[in-house]
Amino acid sequence: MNWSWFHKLGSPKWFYQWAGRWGSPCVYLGALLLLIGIGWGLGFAPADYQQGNSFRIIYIHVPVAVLAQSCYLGLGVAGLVTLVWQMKLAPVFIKAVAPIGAVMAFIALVSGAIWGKPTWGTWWVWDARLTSVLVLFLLYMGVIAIQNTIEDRVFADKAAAVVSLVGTINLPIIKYSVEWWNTLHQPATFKLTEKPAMPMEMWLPLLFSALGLYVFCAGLAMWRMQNEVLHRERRANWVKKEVMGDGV
Amino acid sequence: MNYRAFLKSEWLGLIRRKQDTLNAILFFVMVITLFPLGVSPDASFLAPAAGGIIWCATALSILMAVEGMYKEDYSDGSLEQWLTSSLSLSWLVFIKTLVHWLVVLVPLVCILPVLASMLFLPMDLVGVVLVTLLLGTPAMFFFGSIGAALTVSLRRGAVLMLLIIMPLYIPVIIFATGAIRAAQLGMPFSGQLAILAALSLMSLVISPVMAAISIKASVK
Amino acid sequence: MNYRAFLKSEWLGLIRRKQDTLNAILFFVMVITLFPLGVSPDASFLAPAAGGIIWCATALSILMAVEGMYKEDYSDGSLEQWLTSSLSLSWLVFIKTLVHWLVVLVPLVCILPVLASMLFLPMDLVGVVLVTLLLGTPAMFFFGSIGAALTVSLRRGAVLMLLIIMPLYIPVIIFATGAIRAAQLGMPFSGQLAILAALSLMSLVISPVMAAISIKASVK
Amino acid sequence: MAFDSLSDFFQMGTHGSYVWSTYAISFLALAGLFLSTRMQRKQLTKSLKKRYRREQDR
Amino acid sequence: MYKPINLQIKHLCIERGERLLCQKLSFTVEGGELIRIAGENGSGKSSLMKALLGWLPIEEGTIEFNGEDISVHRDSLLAEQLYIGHATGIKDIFTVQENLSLYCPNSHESDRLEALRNLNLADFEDTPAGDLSAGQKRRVALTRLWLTDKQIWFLDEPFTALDAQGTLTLEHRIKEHLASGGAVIMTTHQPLQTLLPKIIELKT
Amino acid sequence: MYKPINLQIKHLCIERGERLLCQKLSFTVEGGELIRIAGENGSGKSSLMKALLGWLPIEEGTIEFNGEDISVHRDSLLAEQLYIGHATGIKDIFTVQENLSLYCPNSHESDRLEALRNLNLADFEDTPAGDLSAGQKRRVALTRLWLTDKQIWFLDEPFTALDAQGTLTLEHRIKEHLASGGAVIMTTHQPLQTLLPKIIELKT
Ligand code: HEM
Ligand SMILES: Nc1ncnc2c1ncn2[C@@H]1O[C@H](COP(=O)(O)OP(=O)(O)OP(=O)(O)O)[C@@H](O)[C@H]1O
Ligand SMILES: Nc1ncnc2c1ncn2[C@@H]1O[C@H](COP(=O)(O)OP(=O)(O)OP(=O)(O)O)[C@@H](O)[C@H]1O
Ligand SMILES: [Mg+2]
Ligand SMILES: [Mg+2]
Repeated sequence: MNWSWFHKLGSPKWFYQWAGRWGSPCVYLGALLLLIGIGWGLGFAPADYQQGNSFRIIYIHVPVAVLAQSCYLGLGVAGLVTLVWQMKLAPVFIKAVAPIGAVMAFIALVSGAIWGKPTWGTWWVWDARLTSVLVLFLLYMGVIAIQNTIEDRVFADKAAAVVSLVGTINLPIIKYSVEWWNTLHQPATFKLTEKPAMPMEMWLPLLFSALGLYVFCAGLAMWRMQNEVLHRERRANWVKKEVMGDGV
Repeated sequence: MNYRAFLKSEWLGLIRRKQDTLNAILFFVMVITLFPLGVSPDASFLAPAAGGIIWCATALSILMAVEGMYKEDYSDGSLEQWLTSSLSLSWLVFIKTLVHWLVVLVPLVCILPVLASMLFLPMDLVGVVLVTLLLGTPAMFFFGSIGAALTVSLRRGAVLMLLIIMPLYIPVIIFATGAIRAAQLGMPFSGQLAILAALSLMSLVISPVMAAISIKASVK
Repeated sequence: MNYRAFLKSEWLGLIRRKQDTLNAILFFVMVITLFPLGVSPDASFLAPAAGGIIWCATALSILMAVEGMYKEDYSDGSLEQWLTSSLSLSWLVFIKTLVHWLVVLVPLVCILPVLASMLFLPMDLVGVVLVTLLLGTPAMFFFGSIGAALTVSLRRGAVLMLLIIMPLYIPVIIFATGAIRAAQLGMPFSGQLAILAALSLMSLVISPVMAAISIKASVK
Repeated sequence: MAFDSLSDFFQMGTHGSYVWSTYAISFLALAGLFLSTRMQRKQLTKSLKKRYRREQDR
Repeated sequence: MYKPINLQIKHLCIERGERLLCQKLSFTVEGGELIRIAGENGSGKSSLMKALLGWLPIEEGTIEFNGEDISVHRDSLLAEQLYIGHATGIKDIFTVQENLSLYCPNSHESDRLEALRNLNLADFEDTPAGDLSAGQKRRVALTRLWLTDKQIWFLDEPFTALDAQGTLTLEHRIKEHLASGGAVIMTTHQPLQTLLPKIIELKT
Repeated sequence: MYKPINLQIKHLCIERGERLLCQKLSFTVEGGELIRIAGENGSGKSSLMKALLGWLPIEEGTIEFNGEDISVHRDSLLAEQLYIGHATGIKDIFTVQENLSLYCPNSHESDRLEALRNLNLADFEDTPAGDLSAGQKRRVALTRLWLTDKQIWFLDEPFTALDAQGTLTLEHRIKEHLASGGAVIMTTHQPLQTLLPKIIELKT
């Protein structure tokens, strides 16, 4: 197998150019897909027979919840890579993606809370999923806070890596513990309703919006990583050329 | 410097200072007495909630005890000395955390029966609470140690510390109180205890390594 | 140094550091989330206990915010500078405590509604809780300030003093939660509020003097 | 279209306010993320340019 | 120019733990005088200074400022004194500029810049003091000497961590202050380059 | 007598914040040599020392100990180094005796007494370090130099707060160490009385 791509990935310059090629298409294509999915879901999917129209929140809620989790997984991997292989781009990834993940977790919380009002009659219950998303949000805040508080870059990177990694190990434990705790005490009515498999016309728009959000966030991540790379490599010659080059 | 001398000095420091320890204990007592005062002094409210209250108090006081664990060592230059010695930083962290655990836990365990009876916890449950404490608190200390190490060099970085540690404490509290509740209902609870023990073991392994990385990064 | 510069620097310090403040708030949030997790997530348990839980959390986080209030000033020599300046130590203490109160209380009040609803506290009681917080917390800060001043230089022994300060918190908590409970039952509660206000006023007068004396004694 | 009229679409039965506020908040948050990333780049290039100019002047 | 002053120490004894320091010490400080308290490590120099500032109880003897016993009336001395000790009161989280605003709130912007320039700190105005080297941190504390109008300076080892050029700058400033009628009481273990102090020797 | 050693610094660059310190610095340290890192306040002396100890990342260049790059293998240097910095690691709540037991656990009781006597601390064995004067606290930290068998000493301003007699005692000890084949890397702003160091000058 040819590993040269992997070593190239370690090179900020190569990454910067690669991301320059793929970043914008991803962002705009993702946004388009997302809008299509949401528009479709809002306007054309049939209403749910139990929840009526409030279920339409699903088209933002689920993609965002899924992404919040995926992003954290990414952080954990990047944390491990930072500590073990000390690849230059891994901490850049952590710094760039943590805020994206935090926003996703935040939207998941807010959309879930709003959705809860008509369906459960309350904004918040101490349900397993909700609690674990809340914790996830806290984890993101921890990573962001540590990046922002520590001015020394090397230290900040290490610290953020430690937090991301430990958080990832902990995430399944939290999920499990919370689910277990909740099933002991929560009446089943609070569990997310297990509906029969969704009809196609409900499911397709969801697929679109989920896919769209993924691509959108990937693009954003590339942009943010580019920013970070520029900042970190500001002393390198290629950055100088890059910055001074585009229309002085 | 060698490991034995280090262990002895940590021990001596905690005994000599007393304050940190006593602070943690006092905090513990205070949280527990606040509940009957602030919420309700009824046995019907307190008895079922007792396990939870005790564990919340424990978590908070451990947090207090652990928070500034390395702060003095940072400001008086001891961390630098740890790094220049040829001893393994992970072992030093391990020893220090273990000593802290012992010094806080023993008095806490000693006053537990008194406090438990103030909360109308049935005597036969006190044993269960004790076991959960013994199995669960190491995880809290060791995870806390990571947070403390990460934030030593930050000028009062306790917020971060809380943010980082809180998610790590939640499973411990859930399983511990779960075990107590199961015991209250007469159900088996060895599963929860096993998980608690597993969490503590995991923390024992991860934490010294992670804390050592953080300490190393914060000496500048 | 003059009072304005001092006020400005205290303010700046708290804002710059953020930690203390955020720390207290986070601690507050943490205590409040620990309860549903550790004791019971049921609305039937949480709703009646909410007032008490919020006050316990407040007391604990204030204790935490206030505890190390003068520690940094002691170790970096600022206390000596306060003493050599021709400013009144009592006023400096007063200003510092007041700034701390403001900086902790404002965000705490801001997140209160969210947390209250997570504890299923009825919306009309949130106002009452807020009023008790506004009236009661100054007493906690000012009494706490005495404790912090007493313990700042302490090598041993002053733990006793801490023991004396802590009981001062208890009346505040009793009257505050008493007011909330009365409101819950639809009874009048202005009496309790008046007592809270009186406690705060008393602390406002006593504390700067006492704290100044302790600070003076601890610079050696 | 799952709705009979545009006003139906906006009302979504009784749940309009919930659905629309969710989407409004979500949109704002995502747009914020997007814009902050763009702004970050703009400011970065500006400050880097300033820095390089200053270096050249020296 | 300052008014004439007179600080008179008579038969002073102070105690630290069980140890009696400076037995029956007597000396006078007047405007324009530089007093150097000398003695071995642990002989009680810092303690004597703290006793003069009123932080240590006096076992025996009196301290009079302009004829008034300062254990009775301290205000007139308080208004005139400036102390820089082993710990300087400079806050690590504040920038150099902010530290100065705290300690010298009434000084002009231009004076501050001038003082910072004197001490080679002009480039570090907006650096947090915690990110400075040991000597630079000491310099931040010393900047106050350029910005104050206090008459009596108590300096406990002010040359600590300063390099040769910094030492000279500080000595120069002290000379200026003496010339305008100020008084300086200081301790140091280093030999002074250009100053001629009156020496008070403490025995152990 | 120690074995011969060789610490080689090649083209070293380190960075602090935005500031580039010691550009392309090269020098060698061998057994019996005293290196004095000189330079103004803030020129990067302490930072250089921290880089040698491996606490600051190295931007460029290498450091080799006995031919091995220490960024790869640090253990052999670790086993030989002793560092006393601005903060000494001495704990205020411990007595002098207890501090020594922590840092020199393998030393004999009699050696310790001897070392304390050398530094005029014999009477203070059971005093908490927090109750000592500035110079005495420094002496407690320096006692380690009499009790150690480490070969390479990194001393960051070891003369701080010492009186004249203390300075001479320390210089004497350093001379002994050099004579037996040890190496010392130090910074100080004071002129040395009896030692003849090799000077490494840092420019700002
Ligand atoms: C603050 C409140 C809420 C949070 C934090 C939250 C969080 C989550 C999470 C993490 C997922 C999992 C996504 C995945 O991995 O597949 C999810 C899925 C889902 N949520 Fe929520 N949720 C909340 C409220 C609600 C409410 C009120 C409803 C409706 C009754 C709801 C309905 C759903 C549905 C239908 C799914 C997809 C089911 C599945 O694929 O498993 N959620 N939510
Ligand atoms: N913790 C820190 N964080 C960021 N920058 C620092 C830190 N410590 C020192 N610096 C900067 O690094 C430079 C060199 O500092 P260093 O402490 O190495 O100087 P030094 O030569 O030891 O000076 P001194 O003689 O005052 O001890 C200074 O410009 C200082 O501002
Ligand atoms: N905080 C304290 N508590 C008790 N005793 C103290 C304290 N500080 C100093 N001492 C004792 O008082 C004596 C004098 O200390 P002091 O600090 O005045 O000495 P010094 O002359 O300033 O010495 P140095 O040159 O080392 O600064 C010493 O013997 C010391 O042990
Ligand atoms: Mg002294
Ligand atoms: Mg230095």
